[in-house]
Amino acid sequence: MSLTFDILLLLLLIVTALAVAWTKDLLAAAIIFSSYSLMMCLLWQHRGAPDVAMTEAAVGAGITTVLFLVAIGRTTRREK
Amino acid sequence: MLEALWNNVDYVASVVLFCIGLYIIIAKNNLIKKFLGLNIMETAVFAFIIALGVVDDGSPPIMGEGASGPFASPIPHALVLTGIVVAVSTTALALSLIIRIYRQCGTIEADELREME
Amino acid sequence: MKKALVAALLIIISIPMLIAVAAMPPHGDADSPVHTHVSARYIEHGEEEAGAENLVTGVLLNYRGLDTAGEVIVIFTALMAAFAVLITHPGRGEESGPTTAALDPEPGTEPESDSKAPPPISPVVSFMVRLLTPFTTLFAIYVILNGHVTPGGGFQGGAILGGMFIALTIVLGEDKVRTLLPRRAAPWMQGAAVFAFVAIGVIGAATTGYFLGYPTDASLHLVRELMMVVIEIGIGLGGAAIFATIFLQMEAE
Amino acid sequence: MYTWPHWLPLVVLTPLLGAALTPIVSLRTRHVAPWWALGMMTVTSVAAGMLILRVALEGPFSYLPGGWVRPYGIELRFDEFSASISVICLIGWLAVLYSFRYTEWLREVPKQRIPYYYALLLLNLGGMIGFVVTGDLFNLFVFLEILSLSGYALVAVSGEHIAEMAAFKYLLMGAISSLIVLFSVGILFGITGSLNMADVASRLGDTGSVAPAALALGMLTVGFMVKAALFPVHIWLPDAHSIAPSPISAVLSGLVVKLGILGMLRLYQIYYTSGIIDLFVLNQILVWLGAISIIMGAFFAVFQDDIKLMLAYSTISNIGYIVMGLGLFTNFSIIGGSVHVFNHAIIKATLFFAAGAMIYRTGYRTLSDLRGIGSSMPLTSIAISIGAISIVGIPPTAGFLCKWYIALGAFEANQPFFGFVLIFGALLIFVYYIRMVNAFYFQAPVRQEVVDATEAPASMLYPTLLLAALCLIMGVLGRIPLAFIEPAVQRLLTPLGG
Repeated sequence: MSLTFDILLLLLLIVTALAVAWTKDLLAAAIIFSSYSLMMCLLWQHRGAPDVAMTEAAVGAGITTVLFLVAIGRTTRREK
Repeated sequence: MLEALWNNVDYVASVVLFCIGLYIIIAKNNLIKKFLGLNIMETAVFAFIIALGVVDDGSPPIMGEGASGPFASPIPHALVLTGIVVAVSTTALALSLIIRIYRQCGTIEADELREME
Repeated sequence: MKKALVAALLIIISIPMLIAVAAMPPHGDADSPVHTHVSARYIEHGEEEAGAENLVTGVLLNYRGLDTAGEVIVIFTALMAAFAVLITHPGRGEESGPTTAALDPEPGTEPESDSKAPPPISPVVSFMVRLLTPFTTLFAIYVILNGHVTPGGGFQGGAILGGMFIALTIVLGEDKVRTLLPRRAAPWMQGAAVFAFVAIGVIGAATTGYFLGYPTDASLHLVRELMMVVIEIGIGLGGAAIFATIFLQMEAE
Repeated sequence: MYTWPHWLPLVVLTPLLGAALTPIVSLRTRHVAPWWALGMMTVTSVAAGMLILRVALEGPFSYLPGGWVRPYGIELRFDEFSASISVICLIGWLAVLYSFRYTEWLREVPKQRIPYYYALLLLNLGGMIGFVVTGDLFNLFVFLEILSLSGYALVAVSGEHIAEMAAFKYLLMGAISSLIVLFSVGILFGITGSLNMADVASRLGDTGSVAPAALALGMLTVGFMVKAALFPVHIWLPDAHSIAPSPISAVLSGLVVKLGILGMLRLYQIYYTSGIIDLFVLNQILVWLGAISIIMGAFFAVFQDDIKLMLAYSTISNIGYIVMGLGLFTNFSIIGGSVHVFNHAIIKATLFFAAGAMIYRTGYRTLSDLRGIGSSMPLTSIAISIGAISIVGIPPTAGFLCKWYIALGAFEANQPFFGFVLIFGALLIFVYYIRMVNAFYFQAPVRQEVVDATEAPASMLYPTLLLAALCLIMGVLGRIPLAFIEPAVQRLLTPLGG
């Protein structure tokens, strides 16, 4: 059960990372990146690192995403 | 070899994510996209370091009543905490620069910027 | 074409990396060097030596305190950098001389720059943010103060506080939130983490003879805990102030 | 006096704390900021002097923050290579002084940015000092990040649109290289379970994990190569170093790129002591990359008209000399390379300061515009000429001794080809020097501003002259740093076991 969960999580991480690469809409890419961070946070919680998981949730998925959103708002949403 | 890779599947996933991030940085033209790639790369490195400290059937390194070993190593966790802060600092600076570049040049596509130079 | 080339290059790069990680000590093995060398001592004696039940906090603030001091300086550097890159016109209340930033070519001509007028905030979102603010604050304070016992600590709490700040800015508008960070106090808040670290470090140097040293005597464990809490509060306040300021600065650009 | 143990944390923390206080002291008026930064650098220099005195008298020593013994805590280690903080303090102090007038003059810099400029400069210098004195791999990474982040921002501070693009290019490559460094620190931690450099070195040999150790070595080398701007990964340097304000160019070109080299030296200490991998292949690669950098950097420098761009390319060439010296891996060549780290810092700072003074007075930055400046700014022109002579390596100056030692090393290692590469590179640089002297002294001015120019203000002129004098003095007294570095190199070349 645990191993299945792990493999699933790792595969999902790779899929979301590829999705960030393929998405042309920067706003969508930033949100997908946020979900990637949340999944990473789940993985770390599972690996016995609650401190890091908490930081990643607050900083990686929270603050970093907000900063990206501000930057996209100030510049452009479309990738050419 | 394959068995060793299977045992170290966390490390392998980190390497794959690292390379995906690097691919985004090199192959994509948009500066914000490049930075999303760098963040993926950073997270991959953190995942690698966290995986170093994992112990089978281990619990988080928090002592106190009711806690029983084996405990995961606390050092990688401390390192990654520092690393996450460094990552968000770099991101903040890079995005500030991107905003300024857009202000001055009206584009954030690397090839168009290169033509302007 | 370029993309295929890059992908091929990266596959070539990944092969030695995969070979190397396959030869690493097995993942999760309790006998690997990671678990038998330095961390063995941390896990065995960390609680009484470092004075924190949460060993990660013990490592961060005590064993490897200098790293954390460096970390707060890194984020302070990011703030200074954001100022140095983004300031283009006199800030509020500062010397209101003639503006020197007449550089921007024609900012009005870009199609996307009409984003100046944001869409109105939904009343539901606005209400929820305001409703959650006290609870978020309470949670952040809990996370900061209990960092040495439970998962969390100054930095996590600071990020939560900073995030709350940002949400409030979006809902209430910049001016109301700015009053929380008055101009005279702002630099003190932003540097709080660095100051807390240096102050505790110097106290440690004066009492134990080592920079960032904590009293090891069992009877003084409350003092030690207090010193840690001071650092955590400093990191929390400083982190929150820095995140909020960077956000405001990027918004104001 | 010099045995007071706390000089070591003091030398790291003074500039960093000073930076954190800069926005506060300049709340009332921003004119306090430069004086504050100068004061902080003065304190730092005093502490550095004490430390160097101690290492000269007693040999290497450590400081244990928190009192945790190796390998349980972080160790600050001061050895002969750490004595390079003398150059960091010297050039840092002069750069702050030089900035007094220079930043006020930069039109594109809004005046509100100026306190943050000084804060970033202090952070950059503090980060460098920390990088040099730390004995812990992860701590090394943290200080690397402090100095890199402040470096990126300092490139962008001048506010021209090219500046921000140059800074972004620098940031992207720098951030990737930092990540690579972090990854390999993780690998080393994974196979040894320790982060202390000396402890890693002693444990690495027994682990038997050759493949991960080799990967870590390769990746660390690549990471530090990017920071040092060696040939294939140098592309960020010319733009960043030519567009930054001149005092920052001096700091970046003279000091920051050298930290990549110092990082490599630390790496060599670890790997050579442990003996886990034969470094021969790596050395060969480094020698070749160094040789290509020498030729390529000098070649591009010859064709530049922009004086600061020319100096930036010459930095790549000189990094090539240093790396070639390390890669040849003989006694002479390593000594030559490490002393060139010191000397090139002084020479390049002289050149950038002098070039900055000319740009400050005339507003032009190309050789064709600056023709005939030798008669209107004689002292600055003399300083830039002395710098140029030194960088070519003509005997009585600082550059000669290092290149001589590296060339000796090439012959000692039985690879005379690289000795010739070195001489050829020096000849190429000589061509550019001739061009510069020709333009400054023997051509008629084409710009009115050049004719009307007077010497730069004292806060810019005296640092330039002092450094130019040092270029000459170091040529005569070059034996002092040489004697200083020699025992350290001997220790580096003697593996722990043998």
